[in-house]
Amino acid sequence: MKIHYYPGCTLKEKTTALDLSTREAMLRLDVELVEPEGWSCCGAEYPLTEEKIIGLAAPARVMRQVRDEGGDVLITTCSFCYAVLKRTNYALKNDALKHKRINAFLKDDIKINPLTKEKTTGFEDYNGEVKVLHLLEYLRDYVGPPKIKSRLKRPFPGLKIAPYYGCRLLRPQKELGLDEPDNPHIFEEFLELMGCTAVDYPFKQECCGSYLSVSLPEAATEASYRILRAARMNGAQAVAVTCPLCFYNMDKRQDAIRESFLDFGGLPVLFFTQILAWALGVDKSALGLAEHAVPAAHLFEDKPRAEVTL
Amino acid sequence: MRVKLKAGPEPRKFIDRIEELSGENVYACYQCGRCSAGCPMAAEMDYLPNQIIRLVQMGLADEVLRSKTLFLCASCFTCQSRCPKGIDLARVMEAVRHVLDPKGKDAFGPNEISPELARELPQQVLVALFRKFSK
Amino acid sequence: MYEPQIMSFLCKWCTSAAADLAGTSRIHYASNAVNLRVMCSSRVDPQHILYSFREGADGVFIGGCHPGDCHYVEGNYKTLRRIALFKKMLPELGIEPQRVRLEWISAAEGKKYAQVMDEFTEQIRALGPLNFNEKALKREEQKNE
Amino acid sequence: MTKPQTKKTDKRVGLFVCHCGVNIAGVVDVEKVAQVMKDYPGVSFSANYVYMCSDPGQQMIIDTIKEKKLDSIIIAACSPTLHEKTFQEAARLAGLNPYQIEIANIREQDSWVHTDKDKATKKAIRIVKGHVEKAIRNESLEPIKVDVTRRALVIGGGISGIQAALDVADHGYEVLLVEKNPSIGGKMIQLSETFPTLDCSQCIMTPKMVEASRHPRIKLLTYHEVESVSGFVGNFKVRIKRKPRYVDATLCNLCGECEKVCPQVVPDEFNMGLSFRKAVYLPFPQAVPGTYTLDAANCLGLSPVRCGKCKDVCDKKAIDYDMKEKIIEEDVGGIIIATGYDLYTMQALGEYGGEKYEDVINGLEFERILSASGPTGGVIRRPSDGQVPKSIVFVQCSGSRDTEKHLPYCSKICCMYTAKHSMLYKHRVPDGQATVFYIDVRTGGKAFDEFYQRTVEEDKVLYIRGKVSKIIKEGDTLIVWGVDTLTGKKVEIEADMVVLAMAMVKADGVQDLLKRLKISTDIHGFLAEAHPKLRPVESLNAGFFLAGCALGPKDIPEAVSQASAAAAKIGDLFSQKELSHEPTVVPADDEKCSGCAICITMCPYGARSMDKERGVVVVNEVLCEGCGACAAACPCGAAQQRNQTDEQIFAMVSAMLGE
Repeated sequence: MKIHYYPGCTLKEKTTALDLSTREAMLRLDVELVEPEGWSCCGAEYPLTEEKIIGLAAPARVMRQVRDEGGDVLITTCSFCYAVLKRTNYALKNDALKHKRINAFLKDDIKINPLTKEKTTGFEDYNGEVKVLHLLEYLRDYVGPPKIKSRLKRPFPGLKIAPYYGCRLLRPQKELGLDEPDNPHIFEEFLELMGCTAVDYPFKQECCGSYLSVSLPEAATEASYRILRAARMNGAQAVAVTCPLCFYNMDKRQDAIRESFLDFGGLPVLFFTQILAWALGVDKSALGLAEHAVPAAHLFEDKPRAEVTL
Repeated sequence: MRVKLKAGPEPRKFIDRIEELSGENVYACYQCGRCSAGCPMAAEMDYLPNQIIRLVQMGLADEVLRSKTLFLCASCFTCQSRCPKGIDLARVMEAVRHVLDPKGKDAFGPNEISPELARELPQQVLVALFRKFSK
Repeated sequence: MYEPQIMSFLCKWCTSAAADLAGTSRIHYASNAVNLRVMCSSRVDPQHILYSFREGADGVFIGGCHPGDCHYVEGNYKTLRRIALFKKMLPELGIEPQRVRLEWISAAEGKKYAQVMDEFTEQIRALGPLNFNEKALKREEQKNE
Repeated sequence: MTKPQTKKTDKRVGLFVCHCGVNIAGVVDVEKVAQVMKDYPGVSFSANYVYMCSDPGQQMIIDTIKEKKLDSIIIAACSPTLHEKTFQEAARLAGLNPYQIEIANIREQDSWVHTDKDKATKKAIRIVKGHVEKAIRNESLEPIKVDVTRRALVIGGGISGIQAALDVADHGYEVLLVEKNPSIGGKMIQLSETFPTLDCSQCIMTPKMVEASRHPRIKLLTYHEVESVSGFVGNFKVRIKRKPRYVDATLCNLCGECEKVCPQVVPDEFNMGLSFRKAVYLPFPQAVPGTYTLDAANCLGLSPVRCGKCKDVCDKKAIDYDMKEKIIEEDVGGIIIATGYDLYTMQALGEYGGEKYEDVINGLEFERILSASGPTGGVIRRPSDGQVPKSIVFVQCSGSRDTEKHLPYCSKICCMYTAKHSMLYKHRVPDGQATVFYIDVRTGGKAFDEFYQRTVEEDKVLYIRGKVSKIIKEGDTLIVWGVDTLTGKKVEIEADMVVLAMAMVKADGVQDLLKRLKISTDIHGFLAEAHPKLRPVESLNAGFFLAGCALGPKDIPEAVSQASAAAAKIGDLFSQKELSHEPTVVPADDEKCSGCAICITMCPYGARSMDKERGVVVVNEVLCEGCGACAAACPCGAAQQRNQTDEQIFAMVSAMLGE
């Protein structure tokens, strides 16, 4: 089965681990992921004022393309893309003014066929027809736990993983509707399905510092430290994330964290799709484990080692 | 410091503009402070999130526009998710940033990132950051 | 100046009391409407409205309690549904739906009552006379032709 | 929609136009009105007078009715809300049926709101004409009379229900007090001390409970639930379900042997699950009635084959596994609903740990911990490990005043009980740290603010103005993320225990019953008053009275006042020889009714029902409140409101619009 998939910019260049493991894993669930033709960056941040609505054009265009290719579902794994696409979709469905203005703008968009150089324009209005789903949602609601369970080759018996939701998967709830912002379950359910033990800790929905990691690195360092520390204190052997930026803040910046917070012992950070891919039997080489700053390969052994000293 | 509250339409204009841009009713806020209590960046701020709303309510535009807080908000929506009045404070912050002098200096621009760092950073962080903090 | 005729059906508990309050507060408003007090706005049958048009009304006003405040639990919701449907039918009869107005005016809203009366009178004035019987006659003739 | 014929009527209608000094006459040409109407068909007499409501004015009405043999009169004067009764009484003295009186409002709705004399006079004439047309068609009516069963039902055995039952019984009437739990006492019996006097709740509650159980006119029906109510004010039939207690209350002597041998241990509801009880249990030592109850849901099987230990040890042979559920039927004349409240669920507050943190508790749980009869014998210990907490954080407005996700209203009593909680904590643990997070402290009540000030000044409780965002747990310690909006500092406080001043919400267990009784509630599920100011303890449904927290959050004295007020209303009702009901109801005309039943769905009071044999609708006129919604919906004109028939409305419209 072919399903539309929006990888987003970061997955294409920097965190190929997330992209690669997603594709490999989905193939083992009989799903081939196809990218909408000519997709562009979603803009990363959903525009928050009533006047900067031009930021809705790019994501709307992507979703329109999916619809025009006959797709009704669009999957993402990156939390930023997920939030932008889903919120844009919500706005186009529920805000008549934004719908009108964005469609008026996109109508004269020009598409050029790479082979025939034929130009198409005068597009039909996009009305939010495509359903934007995070891969976690797709796995739960479309593939379903029984099927996934039946395909598991290498579950993780007893591996303690702390799910990290961050901001963009959960808030604002009215527009995203993935789960309860302060009492989410979907990630835990996924991890339990993989045979892991989902670690409950109070920072699963706290912010990692997001883009402040560039403008105010100390703040992001501290925010990420608090998350990792809480996960470790509650017995986690690794943190699982969905977002490349959360990954960057918590994995790539762990050296900085250790420098600032001497008590911190380090903790591997994984993409949830690496867990999925491995459990479904994907080869270790396709997990992109070399991208990790904090070594995580030891967790993907047939008999994973309980602890690794860093 | 003594603040003089101006009468007349001037402060009202600022408040109206913020409400128009953000789509939020800033007068709905009853100053419980829950946004600040849960804000991951509050420790770095000169004015707490609830104080930003308070300053807007009082029409003290200059105070708000000078605040460091505007560029510490990571739009994580924690405040929004717990606000008892359903105010999306991230939108208010964005509205205030929007009102800032458009010709002014970028709060954070591309020049401040070294090429090495730029190579390492995920694209999304750069796009997001410039969207938020640059003109 | 053309003075439209308006028939008002007011619920006893809210809008009629609001009209009384407008009186005690000496708020002046247009004198075009004559009020018929009913126990509840839900007593108003679309027939009463049509009949009013036939008898020369250019506009019909119905006043009830705010949603949730009905003295008879839910009468105003019944009115709301009835009038909404009825207004959809009116164009078929050659009557502008704006000639029927339903408002929730509580016993405390004397000022609102007066404002609505002025507004509605102006609105009907702008629409001009209805001449329901003439129109009906014409329609009959057309049918017969 | 046929035009009504000007009825060939022999009726003699009289018109009296009032000047009301210059109030009417200053704008409306009253002489002209009287003059014009003289010749109007049906009008036999028309006059004007300076003050109709004055004694001479009324005398004039009385004399004229007699002299001119009037069958019906119209007073064109002020609003009917002012003098309708006055004129009806005058007419009655002249031997005229009060339903033959029409008031044409030409003051509030004419002379006071218009300035153009000509227009106002024309409008007055239109108004009067309409009323003449109505009067011509008015019937003489008599109020509908019904008997009263002088016996009351009180639903709910908390403080409100008990007080109401005692008061009604003291008025001299019989009362059935129905409580669904094994004992009366409600929430108040669970409290430790009460603000602002700090008297022991059980000490002031138990005498009331005993009094209720011993009162010769109160029949206590504990472990019973009201199933349904039919009938109408003064004449209700109530079906009550007796839940099997499996212990004969008349035999049980509270020896407690059954409890000792019972192998089944379950959380104790009375102690909010902070301790355990057996499946056969006494809810609390002062329970009324004083009897054990066997909770079938937790018993091994109600059979000697399965267990039977309790039955074996019971000397009095009080235990009976074969006890069955039973429905009893009772007649009552009035009903008081005092079904209380619940607390908002911990689960709904994920940011405060949901139900994950054992040491985050609600106010009622803390009451049990404070109570000398509680699970810790009055020593403040936290649930997780029994340690005495060295630091407690109290969070006000947990779930309250949150329009977005929780409950928009203020729960009213939390400010005071939080002050009490923190004060009592400081009394028991003097070196402990008590911190209260608040948004506002609301202390409107006798000696309330003084009490709050004492908490702060004398007991040194730290009040921080700000709402807690989140509670996390690190090891054994809770960390509370708050803010002090007064200094603009984000604060984090370590606490051994957190007490949430949880919002008060509708009692979940009775919502079905309320629906069955058609008792209206507000959007939050609290009972709706007939009028929030002027009829605060009455339901819109005649014969139902309301008291206590079922109406909304309130403290004990307020609940008790309402209970006494509701009881007084029952007294009003029962003191009448017979009840009279407005006769302006909507009967169904057998001849015209097609049996479509549309009117039945329109009626909010269940006054209309189908006579299946005859295929027509029949009306219980006592239940009909006369709104007329059915009359407007009836497609065949069978439902006509008395003295506001369609014919009357049509005639009024014609007269009011015609020249």
